[in-house]
Amino acid sequence: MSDMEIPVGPQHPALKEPESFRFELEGEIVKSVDIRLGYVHRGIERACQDRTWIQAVYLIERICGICSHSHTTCFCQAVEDIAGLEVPRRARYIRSLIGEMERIHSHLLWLGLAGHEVGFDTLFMYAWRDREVILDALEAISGNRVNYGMNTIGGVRRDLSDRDVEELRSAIRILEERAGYYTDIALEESTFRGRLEGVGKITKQQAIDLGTVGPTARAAGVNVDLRRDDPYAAYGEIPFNVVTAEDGDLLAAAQVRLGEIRESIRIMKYILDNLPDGPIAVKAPRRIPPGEACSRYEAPRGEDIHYVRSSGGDKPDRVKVRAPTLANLNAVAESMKGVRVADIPIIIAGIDPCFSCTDRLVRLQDRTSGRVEVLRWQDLSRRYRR
Amino acid sequence: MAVARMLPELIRSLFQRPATIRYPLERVPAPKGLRGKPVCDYSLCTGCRMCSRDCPAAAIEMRDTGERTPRPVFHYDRCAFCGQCADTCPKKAISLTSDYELSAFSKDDLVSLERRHGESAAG
Amino acid sequence: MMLEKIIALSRKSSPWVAHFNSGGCNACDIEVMATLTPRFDVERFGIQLKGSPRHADILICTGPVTAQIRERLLRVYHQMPAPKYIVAVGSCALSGGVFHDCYNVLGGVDRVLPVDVYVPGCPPRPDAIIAGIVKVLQKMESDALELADYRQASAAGGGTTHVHLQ
Amino acid sequence: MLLEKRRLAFTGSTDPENGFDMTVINDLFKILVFPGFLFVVNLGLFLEWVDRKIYARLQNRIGPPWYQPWLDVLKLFSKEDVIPEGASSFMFTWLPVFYLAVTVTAFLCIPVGAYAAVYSFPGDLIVVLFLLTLATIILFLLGWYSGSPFGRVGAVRAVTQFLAYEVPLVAALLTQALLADSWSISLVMARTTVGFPRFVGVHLIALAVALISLQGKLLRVPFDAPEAETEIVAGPLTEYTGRRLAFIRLAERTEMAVGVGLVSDLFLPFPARLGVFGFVISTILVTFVLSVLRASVARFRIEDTTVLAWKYILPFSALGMVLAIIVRG
Ligand code: SF4
Ligand code: SF4
Ligand code: SF4
Ligand code: SF4
Ligand code: SF4
Ligand code: SF4
Ligand code: SF4
Ligand code: SF4
Repeated sequence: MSDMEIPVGPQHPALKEPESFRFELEGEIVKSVDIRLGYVHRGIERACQDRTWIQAVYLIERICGICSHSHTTCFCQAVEDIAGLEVPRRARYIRSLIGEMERIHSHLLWLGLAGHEVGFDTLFMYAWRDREVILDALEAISGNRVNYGMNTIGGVRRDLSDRDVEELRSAIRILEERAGYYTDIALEESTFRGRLEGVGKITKQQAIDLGTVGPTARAAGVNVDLRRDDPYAAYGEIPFNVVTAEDGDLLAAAQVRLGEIRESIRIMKYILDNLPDGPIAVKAPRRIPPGEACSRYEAPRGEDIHYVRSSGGDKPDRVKVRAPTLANLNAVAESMKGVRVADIPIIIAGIDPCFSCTDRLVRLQDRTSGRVEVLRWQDLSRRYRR
Repeated sequence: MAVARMLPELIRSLFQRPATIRYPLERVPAPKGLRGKPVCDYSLCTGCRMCSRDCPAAAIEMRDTGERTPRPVFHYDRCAFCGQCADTCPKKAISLTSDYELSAFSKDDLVSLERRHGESAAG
Repeated sequence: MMLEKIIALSRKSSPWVAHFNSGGCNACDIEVMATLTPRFDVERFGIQLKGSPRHADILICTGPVTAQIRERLLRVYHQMPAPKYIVAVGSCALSGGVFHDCYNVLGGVDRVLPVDVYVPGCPPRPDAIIAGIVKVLQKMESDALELADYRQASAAGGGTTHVHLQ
Repeated sequence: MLLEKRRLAFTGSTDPENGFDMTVINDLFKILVFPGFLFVVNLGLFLEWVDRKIYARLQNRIGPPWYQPWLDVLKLFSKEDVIPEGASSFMFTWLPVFYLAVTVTAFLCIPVGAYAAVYSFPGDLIVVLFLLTLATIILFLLGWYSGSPFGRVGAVRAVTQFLAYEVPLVAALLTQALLADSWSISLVMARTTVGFPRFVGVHLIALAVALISLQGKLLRVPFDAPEAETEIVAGPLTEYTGRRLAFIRLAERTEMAVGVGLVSDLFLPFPARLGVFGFVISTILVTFVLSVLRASVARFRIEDTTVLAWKYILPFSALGMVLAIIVRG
């Protein structure tokens, strides 16, 4: 077969979001890949400057619907840091609780999608069926299945009732059993294993050099986890283990994620048993005093960083987001060299990509004239001033 | 080699009731705190515009309804169902109902007007 | 007439969907995917998610339309064979939602394409999405029947017919 | 065999004067209605429903209503036809029709329970296999001339895979033919039933090989690489719409009916014993097994499919054949 090019995306069944990959093939082997990002670029960071602090929280939440809680927590922590607000202990526990629930839903989602990418739709169906359990619990607590809107500057917006706690405990029982099932049975299915083992492999050194984060890094043996290394919310008081693996392939990534589900369940149990009493928020001022802060958060896919600067107004002066998928994308490009077409979807899915947080404007290329224009932040601000 | 490891579970499913909820006939019970369609009780509202100011999606329009001060009108095609308006309102006039099936053929149907004062107000 | 009725029924009962994210936050997409899963199982209605827009009858759009994706969205739409319908899912796809004033966002899907059913929510629950799809199915059926009426009337050589064609 | 067919054809009439007319009508009826075109198309669609329903239930969901496959096809017939740029319009138009014609013809050689096939003759087994091969080649052409890169990758994969499962499939059927000492499907059918208990071990080996390679033939998980949705959208079918897609779908369902019917006839005792009813029951049984297989494994990479076929399935099928020769003595 002659060489050919296949486009994957922006609309493609393997991708739930628009991104464009062009693969140059030689037979079934990938010769080169050209990644084109930016389809989802909405200009959130710039828009934050047109929002009040409280509005910005909801905008930040919608950077992405999968780790919505991660982004808002990260952002709120930065703002609280600038404003010098002391978040009540109960609020910090609830933030961690929702964070772990989000991790479980996100990892189950990943497991299902991984199944879907390799044609194992049954696993997709089962993983997503069981994911409904955690979504129901989240909905009962926060009022929405996905964008929970739990965070506000200074604490959380909704308290946990006794009934919620009871429901959570029963949800935990189901999840515990199912997480065990997926680890022991589904991951042992050899046709599924065969599609993951040795695929998308990166070494520990590569993982460090490429700056990978989260499960992608941990699967390659890099022992990092912000919850332990730089505790925020309630994590400083909660005992848990960091799950790592050695092989750096997708199977290891799957094992790490499933292990993390079980750790998350442990954390949730601890939180439910040790939930402190007290208020859930402190009142935040409408104007945040001048200052800047950087906040880090261990999102389901890895380290999320927010930088926030205030000039003392009722709107942020600058918000900068570095989300985990961006950090992991290098690893994808690296492990994509020389793979077979069949492995493309699962490798992309391997880092659990969701590009909505990753899209940023780097370069404009006029397709007809080929003229390249690089826009800097100042140019952007000037060009799109309202 | 362990092929078809999930088989026992699959066969069990074959004889179990499906997990499906036959949606239009049955429903997934909506939890009490569901953040559905926000509505405003105009009798409590003082028209202070706080809700409209805090809404992240610019979904609240303050419209003259014939009362002394304008009243909030929700554009559900914009609303992000975040509930901030309800949190903000000093009079607790806004609440989020558990009504979530809002689909419509036209965006015109996605505007709330709780109380109309003559046709001119509606336009 | 019988034939037209059957066609209307078949259109209504076999909607294949393609899903397009024009720049949303993922949450709507996840909820669209969730409608396929055992809890909601839209295959009950004969709905199948198709990878190729050429096979689709309904385009489910999520997310605000960003400047970059516009052209792609149009292309996907033009690839679909008629009759085709569009369901906009999520407040973003309706009007831009929280992204209403972002510089790279053009607004809702209806800025670019004719939308048949709007499903508000951020994101809408999967059942709300199903409710929206059921709505578009009604529209598909009535459109097909209307068209049949129109054909019959004009075949009968009658004078003016007052039928609205979509 | 040919004689038998004539005799069967004449059963409608005793009057030699009218006999000719009656034969034609009778033959036409057989080709177009039962057990020909209409029957096989409906059987194929019915099996599609069985398959989808079982698949859904295995996944703990409800699945489509029984009339779904028919409405799917009807709808496709009522949709707009699009010939994409870069596709060959002649091929694009005629290949789907040809595809259906080939698969339906193949079914004409398959006995439906007590009813002899429309065409039944010594060596019809070979003809069916040949027609099924032709179907795969048409699928390749469908993809190749559709002007889409996905179609091309899919087309090449279809052929690659074809090389992997075709030999085991033929070998498995050959085992049956060897045991029955005939290349005629109806004869194998009759003799298999008689000899069933005696060769049960060999039967089972051949049956297992046949089921797996049939799964490959029909491009179903785990052998669906040529149509792998997440990799190459819909493979050869990516660009097809409307009527053309409907024809392809019908052809694929018919192919399924042919494959499943063939395996039921050759391996299961019911068609010969219980007639049409037994035939339908057997096809449902075979479909059930195929659905469970589809639900419980992940897709193989196309490379792995080939390796798997040559490394495991082929030796296994060869073993069946050798055993058959030994047992027959
Ligand atoms: S990084 Fe991208 S999305 Fe964010 S503000 Fe800059 S240009 Fe906009
Ligand atoms: S995280 Fe990405 S999408 Fe979000 S604002 Fe920053 S650059 Fe834009
Ligand atoms: S955005 Fe931050 S983490 Fe990324 S390269 Fe720049 S300074 Fe480093
Ligand atoms: S990494 Fe993915 S899930 Fe997390 S915020 Fe980014 S897009 Fe969302
Ligand atoms: S928000 Fe408060 S201060 Fe402002 S106008 Fe209303 S009542 Fe007065
Ligand atoms: S719920 Fe949120 S988005 Fe909707 S009107 Fe209220 S504040 Fe605005
Ligand atoms: S905040 Fe409350 S009182 Fe003020 S305008 Fe809105 S609804 Fe009325
Ligand atoms: S409507 Fe809400 S949930 Fe949906 S894509 Fe937009 S921001 Fe995300």
